[in-house]
Amino acid sequence: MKTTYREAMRAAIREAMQRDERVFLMGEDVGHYGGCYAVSLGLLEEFGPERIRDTPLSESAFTGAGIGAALGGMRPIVEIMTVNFSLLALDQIINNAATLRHMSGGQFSVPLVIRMTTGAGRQLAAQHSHSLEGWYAHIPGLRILAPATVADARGMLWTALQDPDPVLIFEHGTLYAVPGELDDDAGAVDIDTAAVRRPGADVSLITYGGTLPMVLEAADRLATDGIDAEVLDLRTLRPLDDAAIAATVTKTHRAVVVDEGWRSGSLSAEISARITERFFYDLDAPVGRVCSAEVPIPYARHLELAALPTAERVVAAAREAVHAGG
Amino acid sequence: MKTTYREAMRAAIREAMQRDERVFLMGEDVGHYGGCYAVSLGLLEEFGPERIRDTPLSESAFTGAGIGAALGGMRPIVEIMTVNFSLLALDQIINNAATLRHMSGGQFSVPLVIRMTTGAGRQLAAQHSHSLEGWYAHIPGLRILAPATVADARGMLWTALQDPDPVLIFEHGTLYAVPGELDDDAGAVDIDTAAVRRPGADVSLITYGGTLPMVLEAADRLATDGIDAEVLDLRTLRPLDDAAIAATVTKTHRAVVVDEGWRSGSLSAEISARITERFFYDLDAPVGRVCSAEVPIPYARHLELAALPTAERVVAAAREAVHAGG
Amino acid sequence: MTDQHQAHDLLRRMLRVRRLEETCVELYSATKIRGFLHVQIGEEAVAAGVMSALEPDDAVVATYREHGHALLRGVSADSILAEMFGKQEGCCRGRGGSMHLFDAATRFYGGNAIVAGGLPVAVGLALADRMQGRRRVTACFFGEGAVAEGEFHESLNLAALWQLPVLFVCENNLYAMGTALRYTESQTDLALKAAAYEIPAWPADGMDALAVAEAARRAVDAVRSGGGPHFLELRTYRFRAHSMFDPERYRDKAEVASWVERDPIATLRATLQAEDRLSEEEWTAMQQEVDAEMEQAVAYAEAGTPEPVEELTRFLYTEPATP
Amino acid sequence: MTDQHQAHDLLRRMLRVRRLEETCVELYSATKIRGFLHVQIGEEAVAAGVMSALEPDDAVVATYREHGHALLRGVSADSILAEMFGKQEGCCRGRGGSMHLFDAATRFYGGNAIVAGGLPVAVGLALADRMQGRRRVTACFFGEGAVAEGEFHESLNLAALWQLPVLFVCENNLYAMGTALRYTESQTDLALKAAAYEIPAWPADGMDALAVAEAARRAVDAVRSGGGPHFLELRTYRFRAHSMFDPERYRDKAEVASWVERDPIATLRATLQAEDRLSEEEWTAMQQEVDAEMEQAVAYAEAGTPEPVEELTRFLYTEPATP
Ligand SMILES: Cc1ncc(C[n+]2csc(CCOP(=O)(O)OP(=O)(O)O)c2C)c(N)n1
Ligand SMILES: Cc1ncc(C[n+]2csc(CCOP(=O)(O)OP(=O)(O)O)c2C)c(N)n1
Ligand SMILES: [Mg+2]
Ligand SMILES: [Mg+2]
Repeated sequence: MKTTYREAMRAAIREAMQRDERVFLMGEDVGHYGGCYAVSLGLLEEFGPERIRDTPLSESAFTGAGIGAALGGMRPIVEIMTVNFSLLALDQIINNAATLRHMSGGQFSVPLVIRMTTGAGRQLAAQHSHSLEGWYAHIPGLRILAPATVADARGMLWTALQDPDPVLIFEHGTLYAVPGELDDDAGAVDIDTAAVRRPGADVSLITYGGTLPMVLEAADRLATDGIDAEVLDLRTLRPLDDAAIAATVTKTHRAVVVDEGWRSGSLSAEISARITERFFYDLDAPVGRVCSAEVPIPYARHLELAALPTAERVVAAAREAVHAGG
Repeated sequence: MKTTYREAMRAAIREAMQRDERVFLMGEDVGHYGGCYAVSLGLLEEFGPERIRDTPLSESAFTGAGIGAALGGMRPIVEIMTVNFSLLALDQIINNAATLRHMSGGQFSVPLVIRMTTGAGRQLAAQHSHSLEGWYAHIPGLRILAPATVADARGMLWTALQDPDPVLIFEHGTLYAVPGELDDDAGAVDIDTAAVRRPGADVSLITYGGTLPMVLEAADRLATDGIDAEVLDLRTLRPLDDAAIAATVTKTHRAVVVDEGWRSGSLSAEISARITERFFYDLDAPVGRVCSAEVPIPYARHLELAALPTAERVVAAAREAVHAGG
Repeated sequence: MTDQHQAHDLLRRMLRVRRLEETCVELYSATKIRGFLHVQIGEEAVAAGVMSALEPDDAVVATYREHGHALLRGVSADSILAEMFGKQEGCCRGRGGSMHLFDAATRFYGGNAIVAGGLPVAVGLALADRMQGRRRVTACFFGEGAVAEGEFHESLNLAALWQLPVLFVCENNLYAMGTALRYTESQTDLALKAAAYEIPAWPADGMDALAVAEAARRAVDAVRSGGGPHFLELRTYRFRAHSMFDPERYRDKAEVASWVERDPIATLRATLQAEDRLSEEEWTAMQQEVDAEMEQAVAYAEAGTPEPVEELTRFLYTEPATP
Repeated sequence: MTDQHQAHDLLRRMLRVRRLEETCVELYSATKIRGFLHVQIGEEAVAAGVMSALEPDDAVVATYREHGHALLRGVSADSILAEMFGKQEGCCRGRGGSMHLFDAATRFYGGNAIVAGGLPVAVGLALADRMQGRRRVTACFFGEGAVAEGEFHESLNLAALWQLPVLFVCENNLYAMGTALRYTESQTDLALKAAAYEIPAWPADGMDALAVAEAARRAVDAVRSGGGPHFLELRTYRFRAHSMFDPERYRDKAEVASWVERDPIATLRATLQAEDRLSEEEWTAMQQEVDAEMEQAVAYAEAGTPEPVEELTRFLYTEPATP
């Protein structure tokens, strides 16, 4: 079946709503507008305003209400329109959603899913181009997902809803229109493991979410150059799949992490540090990083492109890793 | 002159208020209460309620008002009572304070200083024990300071106020009562460089803020063991003083980063990654990290201690680095 | 419940809170309890009156000044004190401490140390009840300081918009730490704030347990019968410092003394005695009973086991079910 | 300024905004402008009327729907369009785009794409004026959707508490993206919200430039003369979609048509013509003048230089002064 990431996401929500009465979707413009990115288009008509719930512009309150509803036995899907606005709900996420179980000595469960769009690349400028999923991956008590493929867009939500703890799903804005092939009976997928999207022997390109297509393109370019890159899609940013990272690094002995976050303090730093901690003596080159330039993302296309990771920069970093040391 | 970190901070605020009419302090309980941590005690009486301004519990509005006041020609010092509550003001900090200059093509300046208490160690439990300065160090457009000594508590503020861009000062809650010797004419200090607090040859212990006293203690313990540790106090978390990090690492060839943040995605990861990127071939051991356990910090003393970095764990990590490889 | 019965019950409730907190203060001075400790001594009529109006399957959300709320909701003094001792027997196994008491059995949802942080959660609990067709009420307590926070505004609007069964209980003790209400609100009549969201709101004397109980009963009935959120402003006063660190520079002794004259426990006791509805024997017995409860709780907490350090990371995520 | 003069001036202001934005839409369709583009076509009376009441050293804070505000504040169409073309000649050298126009010379502080994110900044600008004893006003524009955000509440309280010279201008166009006001506010009479902070507030017809100008003049005078913050609710309507991506499923064509009948430009023109205060020649001349301005601006923007990529990291921090 031909579909798109957007449609796959919508099919996942629809299926969850059909299978479990406790599931409902709430957020800004999810209903009458049809979803800022048209993910929930048509669902209001199908499920009604009680279960497809338009909220006021009150990120903190409706995210907190999602936490409360989860405590009260529902299975809410909270849509925060974009990661940029999630800052307004961060206190609820970190101090309630992520913390209640531990702080209460295991008494309370917060089976909440929060979805949000992330990333740059559409000339939306400084306040609408953040990639902050790396920040969220810092918070104990959360599970962080970054579906990069149509299959993951289709399959991660249901699994996330089965998790008794809060799960955040980051959907990169440039992916929604990406087409893909999906099995007719495609369904839930695991949310524990990373996936090798392209096997290779010479260097590991480790990435997730919005940058995966670009990294695969870089790998193709490297191949024409005789460099056989393995591409690892992390899929889950917290907890990281250390075993998969270990497998690829011990195979290639060289790694480049590609991450749209601002370089300093991005998730790429954590991955680099972990690899070096565990495989220092196995590495043939220092772990490379390709990240965003450390500026508010500018509007103008040429400036935005200059700020974001590109296939060219990935190719250059991979070459450097392969030719490093000796 | 004998003083404390708290008094040094107060002296710094007083001096700034005296020297520059545009300076004022605003935040919750800075006035009538005397400051949650008594930093501003007596200043209301000295400077009056216009310049020592108690605010409502409205972190976002008064931080944003600080940004506006800075745009309007004042030199505000905004006190956010603790880093935990700064999450409520994060949107203003990231999307306005840090961004306005760049986004406006250099037209606007935000000469704002934001001070806040950070860290754990006082049994304040999950919602009052965050160490999120590493997050703030991720944001381009900000300068992040972490005074760890009485001299820095005394001297960083004035320099920060001279900066035409926003500066955040993180004061660790366990430091306020720390006594220290201060020159009678102690004044402004630089906010660009890291400082070697203890020279050593065998291993570099890199830290900042609240953990500095503990790391110095660990270095003493290591000395009795015949390990000569150098202790680098970062002082400024953004931009990092790469030259100082380079100097110590190329001297000792071994580094352990000590950081009270949760390990995954903490500032320690960035420092580890940077060191490895630049000095991979100079390192005799992988960069070690001693951080907080990845749980909401628990209330009970023994559990809290188990969660935080301790001298014991620093000693163990330093030993491991020294004995690594061969 | 007869009037007399209810009055005795309220008196006993307040006394239990008072003694529990006096015990906490002593234990704090003896360094057996640490961290932040916020007592509500002087404000007991609020929790006593409101809790008396709730049913067992209602929910409660409170603040960091919540020992009394937890106790009167049904959490035992034993497990509250054990929690503050950092023991395994504590209601949160020592992880929460004074500011974070939780209890699933009594639907006591904390214990939140972020001012106004509990309001959105209360709205969500009520939303779940509405969506599942349950006639439960969620009572949400917060101080007047919380009224300035954006979350207050967002939460009241959401609750009113969706007509959710939340009872908002504003504990107006005139100060947020050291900042008086007049320094933080352009409009200090707080019931008017709620009215701006179309929420029925009224003040009551928070030093009079009977008045609080009556106001709460009316409000809870209205909420339970589908009347949407209601708001109570209970005017009260804390006799002690904000926390154990507060030197109380912001208010003078005379002000405190004038409120202490209206001590809710002494007032109710005096009323009942004047009306011959509380004998000296009954009062003595009540005190002894409560003292015994607290002594027993201290002993229990002392005797408890520290939560093992190996359990530090437990409960971060749900443990996989053992098959 | 005579009445006639003022009316012509308002008409010209609105026409300039209309033509600028029609030009933007065309350029967007031709893919010369990208990103999000939000036009205010239909709402021009708001910016025109309010700006006419401000003095040159007042400040303005607006939203992402701010082309008109920038233009009428005095930012040239040239530099606005150059900005949307991503050129160095743009008011932000191509970094901001449509949602982030800034101009220090006219004290135009943006251009904020976070709903309600500008309100605290406006409060701070006014605070600076108050503390420095300047009789300036800060006008802060926001949509009715912003009213639900916590920052709205916090900012109004702070401004009222400190009696700061802020004019809050709520552009009530009935929808926040696709969500109608009745789905987001329990109380839809927005002036009542402001009243809850003790802020004088009144509605005005946002489709009538003369009415807006008059309401704004009264409010600005009151603010400037020390009357503290004031609040205007201007009832208006956007004729076009929320942004270039909006399929407008949430409102029907008849509703839009009924508002288009009240087009603020057509209305004012018709009034003036009916009263013989605007000749056909004057109207034609005005149109030609505005068309020429916009044509010139497009040419200017097209001819501009893309901001060099080497400048990407410039302006992140202040450059050290060259000695
Ligand atoms: C968001 C936030 N800001 C600041 C604090 C610090 N703080 C703790 S209690 C308090 C005062 C709260 O006053 P109020 O809401 O009136 O409750 P009360 O303590 O009087 O019961 C403050 C400022 C906090 N816990 N959370
Ligand atoms: C905090 C935040 N949440 C969500 C959005 C996405 N968003 C952009 S405009 C908008 C609608 C705002 O409506 P309103 O305030 O009425 O202004 P209007 O667009 O009608 O002029 C939304 C939801 C945002 N920019 N900021
Ligand atoms: Mg209070
Ligand atoms: Mg609107």
